[in-house]
Amino acid sequence: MTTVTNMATGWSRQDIARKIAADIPDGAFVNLGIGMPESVVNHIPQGREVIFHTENGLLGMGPAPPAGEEDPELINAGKRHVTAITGASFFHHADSFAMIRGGHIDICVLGAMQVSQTGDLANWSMGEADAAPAVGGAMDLVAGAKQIFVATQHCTKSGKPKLVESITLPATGLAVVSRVYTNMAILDIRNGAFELVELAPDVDLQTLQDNTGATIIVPVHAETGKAASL
Amino acid sequence: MTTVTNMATGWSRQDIARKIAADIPDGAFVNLGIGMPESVVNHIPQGREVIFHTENGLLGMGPAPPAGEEDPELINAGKRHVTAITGASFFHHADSFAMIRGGHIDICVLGAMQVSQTGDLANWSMGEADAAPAVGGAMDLVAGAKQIFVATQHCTKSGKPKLVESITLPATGLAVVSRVYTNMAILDIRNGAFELVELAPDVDLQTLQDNTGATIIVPVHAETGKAASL
Amino acid sequence: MIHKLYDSAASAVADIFDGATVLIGGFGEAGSPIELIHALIDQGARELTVVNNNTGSGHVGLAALIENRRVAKMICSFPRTANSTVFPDLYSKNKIELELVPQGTLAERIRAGGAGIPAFYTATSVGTQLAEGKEHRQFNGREYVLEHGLTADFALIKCRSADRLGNVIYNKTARNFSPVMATAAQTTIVQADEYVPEGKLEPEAIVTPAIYVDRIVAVSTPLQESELVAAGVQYP
Amino acid sequence: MIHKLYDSAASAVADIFDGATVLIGGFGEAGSPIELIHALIDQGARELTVVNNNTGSGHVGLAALIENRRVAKMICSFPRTANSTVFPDLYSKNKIELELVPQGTLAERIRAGGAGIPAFYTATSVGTQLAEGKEHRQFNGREYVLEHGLTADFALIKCRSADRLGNVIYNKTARNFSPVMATAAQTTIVQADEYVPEGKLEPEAIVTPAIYVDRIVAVSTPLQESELVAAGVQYP
Repeated sequence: MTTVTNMATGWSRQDIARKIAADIPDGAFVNLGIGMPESVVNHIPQGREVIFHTENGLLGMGPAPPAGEEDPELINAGKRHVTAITGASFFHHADSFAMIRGGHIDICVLGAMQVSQTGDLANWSMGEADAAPAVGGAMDLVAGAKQIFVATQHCTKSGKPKLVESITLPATGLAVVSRVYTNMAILDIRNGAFELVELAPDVDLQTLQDNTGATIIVPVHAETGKAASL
Repeated sequence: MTTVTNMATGWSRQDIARKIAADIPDGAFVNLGIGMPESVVNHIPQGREVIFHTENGLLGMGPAPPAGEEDPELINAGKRHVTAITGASFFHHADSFAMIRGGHIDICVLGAMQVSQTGDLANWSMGEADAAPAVGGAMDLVAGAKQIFVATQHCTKSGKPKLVESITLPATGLAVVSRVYTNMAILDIRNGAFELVELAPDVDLQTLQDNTGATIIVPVHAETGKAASL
Repeated sequence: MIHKLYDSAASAVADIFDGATVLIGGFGEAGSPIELIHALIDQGARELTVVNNNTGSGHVGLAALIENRRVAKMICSFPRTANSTVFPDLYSKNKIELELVPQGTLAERIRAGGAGIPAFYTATSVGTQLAEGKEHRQFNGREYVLEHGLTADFALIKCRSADRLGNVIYNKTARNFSPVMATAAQTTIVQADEYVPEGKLEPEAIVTPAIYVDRIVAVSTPLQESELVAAGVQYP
Repeated sequence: MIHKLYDSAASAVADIFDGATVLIGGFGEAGSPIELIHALIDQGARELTVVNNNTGSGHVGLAALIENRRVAKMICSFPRTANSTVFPDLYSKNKIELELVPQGTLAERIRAGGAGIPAFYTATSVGTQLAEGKEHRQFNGREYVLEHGLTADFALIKCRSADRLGNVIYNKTARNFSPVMATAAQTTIVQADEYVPEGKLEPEAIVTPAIYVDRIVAVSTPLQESELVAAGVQYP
């Protein structure tokens, strides 16, 4: 953990969104968290049909409307203006979270402050005593969606690892994350460890390990690009 | 309890329905049980607007359709063909029973096998061991509606009292009935006793008491018609 | 591309297995998916647990499924209705199991199952035989019983219209249990009076969103149970 | 004759009392009944407990109700949104109470309150600070927490159309919490973009049936919160 790596290292935010989108199967029902996950909607491969759910009561969320066509009563969970695709449906909040809590959402992509090697997620509170805490739907999503993907920069703005042995910030849920997409790598949470799936092209394993607060397992099949040797 | 009274004694079924209808206030939301209660719908006084709920998913149930205009997908809880009034709404079973369980139905009118002086109701099972028991929505209705009215013949077909000190048949609910309408009288359940509200014109108090399995209280304000003295 | 349309009721129910729990929509004949039930009879799965408000009528549909001895257990609120003799006969001979559930509790248990709620408290049935053996608890001085969410392997449902994505609307009181059942099954199979392209159904008026529907069979002129019963039809 | 139409927002909210619990619909500005909230500010009731997903924006609507010190306690899932400074400031000074509830648990607690369910179990928040002190219980090997139904004295709701009987439909994602809130209040007060005769709304598409609505106020061109915030408006 000696090298502080520039946040620009490896994949861009759009690259990460593209990597996530590529892993979402045809016909999946997907919820996208606020922030980096939101851009996944723009990268679904041609010919693949993915239906986006937003927890404020819309199944079949489409992209942002053209400027001037915003409808203040058609927004997503991040309160941004969106559109509804042909075949969309509207429903109330209890029905919307019944979809989530009942295990009907195939994949939810969330941002993270910290992820542990056992899949614990912290993404709702910095633990500051006097700031009003805010949780939104994150705890419902991690408890209910079939699979939780995390999309995040590999390190904090000050260069600290977000992927750690144990989270130190307040938990959103325990053992809930199955895969993490960062600017440096894609990692599965498996058997209580971060297991490398794919390394960003200009990142080597040592740099990845140095910027991670837990030991990374490298299975033989991992796509480690040009700089595979640790 | 010496006199066995003919079931034709006192009010007719239509008289009973009319008496109940007269007690339903303007604007009330009302659920009618299967059997005698169903005819209440035909006796709402002119100018009074009462909205009928049927637990299979319709608020704004209207009367039976003319012959030949029955719709097999528009029925009531008794599976009889009905109509929908202007301003009706359809919803699913869980939403329908949320209306009931949540205390939103003002009055529910049910039939009875037995009613106790403390308001216990038995109307779902004769307690026979080999017959398949059937409960329907009765237990939900007695637990949820704001007020339970009972509409019943005063005695069973064999002349036994249905109004008793304690029910001997399996309970539908305990302390749930507030008022009983029979061919012989209207009685409130109050302070653990049947309290006379109105006596049918050709029934005297002694006959009423003889056909009732519990002591009847006669308050000074009761409408006891011509034969008021006990 | 999402494609949920099956070419026949037979292919849509082909993988229902022996011992499966099957939610069947309908309140009496209103909303009963009779073509799917008949396909299930043809298919032959046995030892089923079936959840429906009733037990069918005459010798067609659900009553025929029971009569053909495919059902080990019924979970329902009212197993005796007009022209229903099949279930009562088997029950009196101790040849079929019954779990009797108050109608509203049944609907709410299915809704809870679909919504990821393992258990909830209700005042319904307190003080009755149907609450015996159940956990009781007071909230704000009133007594309640604990009831458990109900989920299933399959749901068989009839609707008015289904679109390509799986959005569904119903017809009048034929809606009844079907929307909650659609949420509570691993695999929800819908027979639709009409199959329509997406966009045909008003987004504000969709009752069952596409996420809950796995398979669609178009049955444009469904059999009417009461007519079959009146005609004395016996299936198969 | 059923008549639920009030001639003004002021008359519709006149009896909201000090210390009342008030459910306020809306998710951000979408579905926020801003005219009813402003009437409530004018009316003057204090020490309110308010339930809303957020805490308002700028210095109008819910934020203005809070800024005018009418709210003793907020029950919500996300008290910090864009342009929301009023609540965070009061909170940091310990001048307002907060009950933070996960968004889905909040919606389900309100739905339970309206449906007569005093408590239910959910997996949401297990293993987190928000589950501390709550009853835990396992079902089928998974851990859940007990959550309680939430009811209120009043609900303030915005909708697209309301008919004379009180049937209501909403507009797109402005629906959000309003349908469940309408079920959970002693008195539900609706502001409608349009008031229509009964029969105008399609019976299959009504979202909130008439039984849940007590009072209607027609507000044909409601204020738009984001426009007021952008213009720096402060209410009153």
